[in-house]
Amino acid sequence: MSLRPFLDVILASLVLGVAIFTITARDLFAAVVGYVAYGLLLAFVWIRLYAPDVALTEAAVGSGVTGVLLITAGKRLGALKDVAPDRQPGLALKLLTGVLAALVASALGAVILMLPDPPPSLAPEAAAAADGPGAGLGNPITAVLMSYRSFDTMLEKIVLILAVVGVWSVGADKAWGDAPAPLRQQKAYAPMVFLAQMLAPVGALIAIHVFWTGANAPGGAFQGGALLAAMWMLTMMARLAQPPRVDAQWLRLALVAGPAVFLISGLAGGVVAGSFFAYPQALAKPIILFIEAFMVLSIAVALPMLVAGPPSERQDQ
Amino acid sequence: MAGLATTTPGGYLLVLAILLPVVGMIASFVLGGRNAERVALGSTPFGLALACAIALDVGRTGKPIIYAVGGLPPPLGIALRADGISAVMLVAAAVIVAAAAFYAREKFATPDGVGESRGSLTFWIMLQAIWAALNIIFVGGDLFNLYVALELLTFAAVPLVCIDGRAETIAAALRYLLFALFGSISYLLGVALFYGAHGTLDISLLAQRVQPSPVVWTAAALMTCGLLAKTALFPLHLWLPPAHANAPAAASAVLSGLVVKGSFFLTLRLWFYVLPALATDKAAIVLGCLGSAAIIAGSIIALRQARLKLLIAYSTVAQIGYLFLVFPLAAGAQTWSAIGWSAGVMQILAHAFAKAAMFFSAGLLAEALGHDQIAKLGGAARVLPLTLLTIALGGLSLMGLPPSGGFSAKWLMLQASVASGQWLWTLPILAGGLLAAGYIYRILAPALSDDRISSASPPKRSREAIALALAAIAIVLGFAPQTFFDFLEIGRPVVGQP
Amino acid sequence: MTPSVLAGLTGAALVGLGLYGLILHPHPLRKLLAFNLIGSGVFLVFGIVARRGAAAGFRFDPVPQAMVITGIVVAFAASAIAVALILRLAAESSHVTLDPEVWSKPNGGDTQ
Amino acid sequence: MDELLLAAAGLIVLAVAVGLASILRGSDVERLMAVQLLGTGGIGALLLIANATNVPGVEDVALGLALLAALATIALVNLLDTDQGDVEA
Amino acid sequence: MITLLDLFSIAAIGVGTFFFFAGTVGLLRFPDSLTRLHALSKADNVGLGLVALGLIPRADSALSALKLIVIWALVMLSGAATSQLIGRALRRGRK
Repeated sequence: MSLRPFLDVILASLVLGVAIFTITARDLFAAVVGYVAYGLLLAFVWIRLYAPDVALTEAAVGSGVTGVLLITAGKRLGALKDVAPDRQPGLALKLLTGVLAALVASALGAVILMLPDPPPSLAPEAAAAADGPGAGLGNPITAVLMSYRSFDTMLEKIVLILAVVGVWSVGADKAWGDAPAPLRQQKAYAPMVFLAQMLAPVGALIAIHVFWTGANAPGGAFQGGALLAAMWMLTMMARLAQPPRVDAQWLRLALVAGPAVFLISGLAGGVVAGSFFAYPQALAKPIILFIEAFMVLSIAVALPMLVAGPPSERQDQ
Repeated sequence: MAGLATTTPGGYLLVLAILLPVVGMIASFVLGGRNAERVALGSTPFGLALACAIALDVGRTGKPIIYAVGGLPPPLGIALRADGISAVMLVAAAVIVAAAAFYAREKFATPDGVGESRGSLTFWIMLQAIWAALNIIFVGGDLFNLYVALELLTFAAVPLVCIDGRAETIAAALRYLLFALFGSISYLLGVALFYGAHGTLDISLLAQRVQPSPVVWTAAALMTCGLLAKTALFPLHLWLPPAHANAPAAASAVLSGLVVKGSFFLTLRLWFYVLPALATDKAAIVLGCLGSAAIIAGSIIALRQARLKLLIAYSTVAQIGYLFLVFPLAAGAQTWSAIGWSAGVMQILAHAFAKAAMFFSAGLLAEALGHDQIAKLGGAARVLPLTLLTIALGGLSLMGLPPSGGFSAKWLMLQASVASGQWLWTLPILAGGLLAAGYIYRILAPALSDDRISSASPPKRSREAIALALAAIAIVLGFAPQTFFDFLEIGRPVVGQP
Repeated sequence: MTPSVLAGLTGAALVGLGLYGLILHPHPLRKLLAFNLIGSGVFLVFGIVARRGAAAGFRFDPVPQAMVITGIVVAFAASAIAVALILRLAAESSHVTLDPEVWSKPNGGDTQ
Repeated sequence: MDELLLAAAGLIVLAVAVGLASILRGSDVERLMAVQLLGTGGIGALLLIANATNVPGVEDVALGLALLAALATIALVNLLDTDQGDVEA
Repeated sequence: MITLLDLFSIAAIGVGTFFFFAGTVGLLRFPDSLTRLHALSKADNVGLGLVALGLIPRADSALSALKLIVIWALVMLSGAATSQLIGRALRRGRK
């Protein structure tokens, strides 16, 4: 008899339990803690689905960076406890919404149970193409992201730049060009500084490793970039670094480096390899790694800038 | 069906049409300051030329243009496809974006004395991003790729709503964002189910594979629901009026004229391209009913608005309603479905041009008079005759009076409903026309009165001319020849011969 | 019950749970949290689709997994824009609410 | 052997679950401990599960989790600091 | 066939699991936050260390084994620092 079903049931109930806690928590702080814990727990579920790449992404972005984003937002709102809600929902509304949500969930659950058997899959195609355009990439997910569906990936990086502009655009007119507000206003505690000093270099090393192995093993540009971003945010929270000015030329260049290199090589593919976003067979792997290296840079810069928020006028004490 | 996924000779044009605004956006961001404006303005003629080249190619070959990105055909790769309606929409988007760009030069020029300003940089980048997203939506052949494009569209549109930073515009933008995100996630869930059911997300492959099953129906319902929230179909329209009315005029024109059409376009793709093989009558009737409700409710609320821009925004809610009549009127493969199809596309185009013209004019009025209260428009026609002429022409098309694109659209809709025996749809069509006449009259009547008002700053002639030109296009569409309607049929799947 | 079915049902439950929070919480930051729960539920559905698609020596279908990675990034970008708007709204006005009644004052958006 | 590893993982997850249930109901600072508990216990269980079910590359996921748990804790400590006037406009 | 190394793994992981349990019992039974923090950080760090140690013989490569040690070191390091921060927050009287 296998223990797996028990383990899965415990995991699923733990995830759902923490999710319920997050939704029903009285105050914002508790909800955010619950959400961070929830994100870490989801990584387990993804491991059980044989998806370590997703597990790492979910942990880094879904839990880590999104968690810091929400925490920073809560801090800036100065609202550890919820701002007095204008209107608490009444019991009737709660019940009605509950019924609606339950209906949606059970309908969706039923549909999921009805997914066809045998399931359709592109795994055979991906396997057959493994020595084609994804040549030399042992990690099929990297092959999908960087070769078969590279158009999606390129657009997703454009989305990130656009989000950065969108976030900056919410700032005040007279603050334009300045830096976003620091992630921590007052002096950091010694243990915090110590931790950031120790962890950041090690973390950066791990991030680069994750990017590098991503060609053949779980990992890749996005996960590496996200970990690097996390380390930069760590140093900002310990006040070892400050967010850069939004009109800094290096910042703009770093933000667009990934998509720009992607675009240029995509266009070059039209000339050299016969199709836009195609790679010459023999050079596919080095070109992909080259593009990915710039994407790591862009992601590592974009995520912290999205967390840091719009430029704000200097108010250093 | 091997031909579905192989690149056709003109295919590279599709990639270029998408990448031009993407490159422009990146360049604007890096170069910053006044260069952002230069890049955006400079790229519009090229974009327009590309769109026209695509339309010519589609018209010449009579077949859709296809491009398999990376040389990898679906299901593993992503395909781009431009058929008749894609080509028409590409051209319309290029014209309106170009018009908005030249119209906006005055307001969004980087002010003297600063290297870069928040509003200007945001506007020029977002305008190009909207253009890029729309072009992907019009030619995208993969449902997940289209999801990314939808998100790109949302993230570009939301900051435009609150570009002036007043609290109520921020609230409007936030509400818009939440509706749009709900729409995206609902769409994405549908995408997951489609993949789970049929193992591909390519539109033409799916069309061959779909079988009626609870999974497919749920997926279609989820995607439709998400797209309706983004298209602001009644009763999911609540976000639209404050968002469109509070944005600067150049942005409102793009938002109302084009952005909501993006998600509507995908609804068309879903029902007519992915699911034509399914019996979709009931779903079509539901969509038609929602559309009818939108026509009536939107028009009545528009009648009661005190502000010009809000009135125009509620008129958008009503005119979106007309679009959804296309689902019952173009269903199936009867002779009348082609008429219904033409009517739907004509309504998209006529509304896009007329509404953009009206928002431009409303912006000129507000700048000249310092307010946009309808009650205080008395005598505006003396001060701004061209602008009022533009509103009148745009209004003509919205009401559906001949000769105009709006008239053609509504006339064809009436024909299709009578020919198909679904004569009940004629009621909302006609009622909507009468109500539109009412709210347009509410603007024109005081404006044409004898009151004397003075204008603080008369607008530039060139900006009035841009608005007038768009209104004129809305009118000229009414003279579209049969070849134009034949063009719209290119690549439309017909039941039984996908 | 296989792990993929269980994960799928968990995903469905998360969507329902998030929907509940999205509708009921008045605070936009809490709405955003709920929205992220829905998002992860949807990603789990992709996850089970990928897991079910194990074939040809792969223990999963790589295509949906890659889509989840793209989706997570896009969802984060959405959260960041929403947070920026919420914070600006809080700075500009006393009420952090989307309640339309508060914002639809007559002449509320008069152009100045 | 794999089953033994899974059993150990199950027990650890159970211990974490019970611990979470207890401290999530506590004060704000205790809730911080929840993240720490999940960080350590979670990584342990993750390594065991992955080893037993042959998922490659999980060490990297665990490394990432270790970094992120630290990041999350610092961010939350930061958030709790508002009582010293560390509020931004 | 159970080898000596397997026995070592089983023993280390078993004791590690025990420590995780001890930590949780401490969380449940100890009277105040500071002592609970104490129980949590000590027991968990030892628990994870032993689990990692037990998995080393089963690692695919030397690099994997090294990573297991690095994971433990990272958790210890951040545990030590964050415990201090949490303790400080506790002392400053936020309940």
